[in-house]
Amino acid sequence: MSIRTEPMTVNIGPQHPSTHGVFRLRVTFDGEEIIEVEPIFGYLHRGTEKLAEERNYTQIVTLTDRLDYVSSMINNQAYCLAVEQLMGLEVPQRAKYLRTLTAELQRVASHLMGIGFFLQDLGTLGTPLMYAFRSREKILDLFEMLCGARITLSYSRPGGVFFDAPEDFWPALDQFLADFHSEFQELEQLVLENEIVMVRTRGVSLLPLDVAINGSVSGPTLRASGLGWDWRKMAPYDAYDRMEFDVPVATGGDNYDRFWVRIQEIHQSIRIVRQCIQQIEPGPTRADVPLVLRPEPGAEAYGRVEASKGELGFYLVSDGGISPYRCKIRSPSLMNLTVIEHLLVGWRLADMIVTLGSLDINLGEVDR
Amino acid sequence: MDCVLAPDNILHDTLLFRVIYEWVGQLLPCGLSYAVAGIAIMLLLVNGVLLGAGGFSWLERRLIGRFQNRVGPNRWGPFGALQPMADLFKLLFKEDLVPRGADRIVFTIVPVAMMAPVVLMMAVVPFAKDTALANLNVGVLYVLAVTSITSIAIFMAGWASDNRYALFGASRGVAVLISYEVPVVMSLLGVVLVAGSMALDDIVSAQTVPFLLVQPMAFFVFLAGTSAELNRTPFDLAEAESEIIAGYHIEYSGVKFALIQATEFGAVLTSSAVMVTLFLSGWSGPFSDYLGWAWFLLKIGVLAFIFSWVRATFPRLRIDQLLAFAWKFLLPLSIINLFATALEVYFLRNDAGMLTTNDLWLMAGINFGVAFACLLTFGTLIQDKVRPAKSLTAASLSSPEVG
Amino acid sequence: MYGIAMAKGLLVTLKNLTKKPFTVQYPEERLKQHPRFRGEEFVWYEERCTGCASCAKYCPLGIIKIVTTPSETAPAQGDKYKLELFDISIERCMFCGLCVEACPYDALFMGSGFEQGQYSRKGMVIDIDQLRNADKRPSAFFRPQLEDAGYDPQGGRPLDWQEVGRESWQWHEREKAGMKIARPVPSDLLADGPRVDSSFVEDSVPEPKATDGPAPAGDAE
Amino acid sequence: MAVQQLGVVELAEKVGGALPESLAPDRPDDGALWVNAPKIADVAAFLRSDAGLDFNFLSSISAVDYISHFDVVYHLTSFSKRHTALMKTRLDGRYELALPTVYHLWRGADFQEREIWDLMGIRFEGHPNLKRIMLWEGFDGHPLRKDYL
Repeated sequence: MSIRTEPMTVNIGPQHPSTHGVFRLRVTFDGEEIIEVEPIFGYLHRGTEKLAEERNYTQIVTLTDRLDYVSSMINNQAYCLAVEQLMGLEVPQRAKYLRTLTAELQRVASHLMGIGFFLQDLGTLGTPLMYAFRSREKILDLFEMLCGARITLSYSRPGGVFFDAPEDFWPALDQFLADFHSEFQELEQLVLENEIVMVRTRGVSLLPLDVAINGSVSGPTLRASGLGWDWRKMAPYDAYDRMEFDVPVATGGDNYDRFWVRIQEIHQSIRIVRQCIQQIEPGPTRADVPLVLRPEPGAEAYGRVEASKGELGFYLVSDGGISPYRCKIRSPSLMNLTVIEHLLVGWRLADMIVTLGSLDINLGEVDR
Repeated sequence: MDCVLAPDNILHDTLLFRVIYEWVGQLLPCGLSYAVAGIAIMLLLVNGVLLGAGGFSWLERRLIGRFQNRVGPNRWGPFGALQPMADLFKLLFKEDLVPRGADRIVFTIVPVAMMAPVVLMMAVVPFAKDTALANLNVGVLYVLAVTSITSIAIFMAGWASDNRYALFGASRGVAVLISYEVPVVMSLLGVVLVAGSMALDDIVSAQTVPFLLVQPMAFFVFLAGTSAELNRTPFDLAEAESEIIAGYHIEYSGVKFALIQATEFGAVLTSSAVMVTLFLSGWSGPFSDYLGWAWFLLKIGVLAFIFSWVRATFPRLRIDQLLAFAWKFLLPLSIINLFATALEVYFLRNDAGMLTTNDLWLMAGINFGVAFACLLTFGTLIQDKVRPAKSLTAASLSSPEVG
Repeated sequence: MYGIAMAKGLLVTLKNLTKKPFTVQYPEERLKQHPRFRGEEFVWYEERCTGCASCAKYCPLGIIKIVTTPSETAPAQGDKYKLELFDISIERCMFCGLCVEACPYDALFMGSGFEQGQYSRKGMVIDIDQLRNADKRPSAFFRPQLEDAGYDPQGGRPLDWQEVGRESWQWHEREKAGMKIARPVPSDLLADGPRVDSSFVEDSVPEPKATDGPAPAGDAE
Repeated sequence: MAVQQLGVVELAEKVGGALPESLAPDRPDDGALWVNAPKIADVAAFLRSDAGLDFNFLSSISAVDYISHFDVVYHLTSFSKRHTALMKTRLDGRYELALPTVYHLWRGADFQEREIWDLMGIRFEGHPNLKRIMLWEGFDGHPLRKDYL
């Protein structure tokens, strides 16, 4: 006797607690098993690229805040690098260090959020998330000190950073680094080797390296598949050429490895922050640039950084006006979703949520 | 009209019932008085469970708050203790929505069907000396039978809601409940063997040594099984917040949702009560003739704390892992426990078929040994699946070689 | 062995049970805000404002509306416009602070509050009268002179228009030279009574071109 | 060793040798490999498979609307050889624009080509699922074009 079964199509999202925003997946299940996946985007599409064509170069910085809104600092940095490339601007040394430092702090904050929600998706009742937020809040406090905002920072500007750090920033940063160690250790103890986390994530949703590369996957997701490609190492920008750090690589390409790579990257980021504090020297923080920039007509630039989610690129084309003629944003979150079908089909509903968490997408960036 | 309860009446041992029955019996005919006393007791029980559920919901939220290094509800009342009231009133005044495609009748019955077993379970649990509502001689069986109603209620909810998430939740819930019923029953057999009775009162009095020590494996299996049946982390698949949002009760709102929530929190308390009775020697303790209820509540509190603690700490298992856990780990454990206990009882009991306190201590020692051996064996067997994280080797962290 | 890490996890949560919560009970307790905080209540000094509308032009969202007429006394006093309308509709404001950066006269400041919730969108427009009467506790965002004076918008007294400008010292020189250069704190910021700075007009009125086209902020000078 | 951008002369030599008539003459000297639009998939396949080039990673595809024509820009990266390259092609006109897809070479082109179709209105021939991505099916127009206001 055979039981008659029917596939069942379910919309996961756009209103679902674990799709990290307004992502929607139309999933067909056979029981709990996924047999078909169709990602549907655009619920947060704000036309950033079109808006950028009507803003001047400095105003666009505020738009970049809203791409990956948990790592605005890195978005600002990526955009400013592109503009500087476009204009041929030389950035003062101190500004480079400040950017590097803040970008790494932001990477820690972003990864903490990624890890926290990954574990939330695994079904913890928010405990690791709260521990992660405990540290993240302190980073945001530092950012508030630096530039008056916590999320939408607009700290980097073409030609440097908008202002030097206040005097009381440095002791506060030291205090944060001192506290962070034990706080993060607690989080690691809670989850890093937890058996339930292991059985839930090891060997689940495998991403082989060739599929990852072919699918334009970058960032921690790529590194978890076994390739230590990090733009900070490969094409150092700002002060990264003077930083000593390792690139965590895992070879499994499963959910656990993606999680593990993020945890290790936090350690490396803290290492970079410490080096920045040691190496930074007094000096100007912004090149002598006017508020309104006018690059050469026909100039174009592709500025890329290793953002917390992967390769974030800004392709700018100028027509000589005060705003870019075209501003294309290469968002890592969208590109990492290319492999979503490969990752999900054949796994179960519960794995799907965890896999989405392990990709650490940000819908502000996916939809732009 | 002096009504006197016959000694063979099932409710004869229930002091409170008898007092009410005899007092009301002075005014009303005996039959009516019986009914009045019954309803009074029932109201007491239902409201007691609901109140307990409210209290526990506050306690758990406070506890989890502190586990997560935050405060938890603290706005209304001292330490936020009136928060459950606020929640209740909010939910009472909310619109009671029924989805268009839902099966209205079944949909409406569900909250009641879920509430019923929780309340019914309390009927046989002795709160203190001579305070069980009904001292059934098949108390354990009754508890097990009554809890099985939950699975039907869950499936009704999932089916009637006309929602695919609810269906997921329901099918998961039923699978879990059916699977965990087996090891739970098997683990209780050990307890029954040692106590030599199925009446909860007798089990309490048999615990000169708490059965937690005599039957550690049974306790573990029962604890895990109960967690699963209560849908609590790490076994909260049926309502997995991050996956299927609320599972079978996704479509419930207003009063119905309040009832389902109350059931969930109440069920933790009643299950704890059963566990206290079976494994933690119930209401007995120093001065238990007068302070039995205090001991009882204290022990429930300890168990509830453990439930909250576990809930605050662990992630959730996947459905196949959860079922594998039941069939491949808990069931063998409970069978081993049953056989070990049976052999021990067979060899240790005296001519009257009774076990002395010394026998119980001996059994505790043996069973702990068995438990440790089992843990070691099973731990080795599943080591592959949960091997620890890669250590931070130079190879995985060195500057990358791209090839 | 199986369960060790889980037991460790339980210990971690148990340890946190005894710790002091890290959260803040908001209305009663507040986090310390840094002076650079970009808040809602814009601080505007009409005396310093020439109506050049740099802020309006520089706002990425175009939410600042300024209507000016040449004042009758303008030829005598320099090229100041009379402001008729100065609306900031903060319902769309994203607090980027670019308007403050664009202001060449230090007339507009970010505020430091964040509790301007309203029941209707109409209430979210700060008009000129509100701006005039608002509490003058400017945020130190993009205003190094306030930072150097150690001004704290939360705890400090309201500042007068003569006290908030950067005309009495060469801030941009220091901006190029970096933070570490020691520099006397301008004492006039700390003075009690309002003191008219006669050098103001002479120092800070730039070339007339500032009124058309987005004006460079002070650093371009 | 840091990543280098590959010189266009060297690149053009290699590609021109292997695939004659695939390169577009008379294009601005902007460090990009200018390719004839119909040949884009062939050139991409060559760049992907040639052992000395080995561009296995497609960083991004962008389209730029120049009113009289559209440029489509490919940013390529080779992980093994550690170099990048810029490949461009030009489509004249504004209507019925089409370009061969590189979906089958780099799966990463999937969403980007859909996005370009959605927002710029350039059709990619051979793309298996060329639907709108950011906007909904049935949306009128392509908003990133310069004439869309």
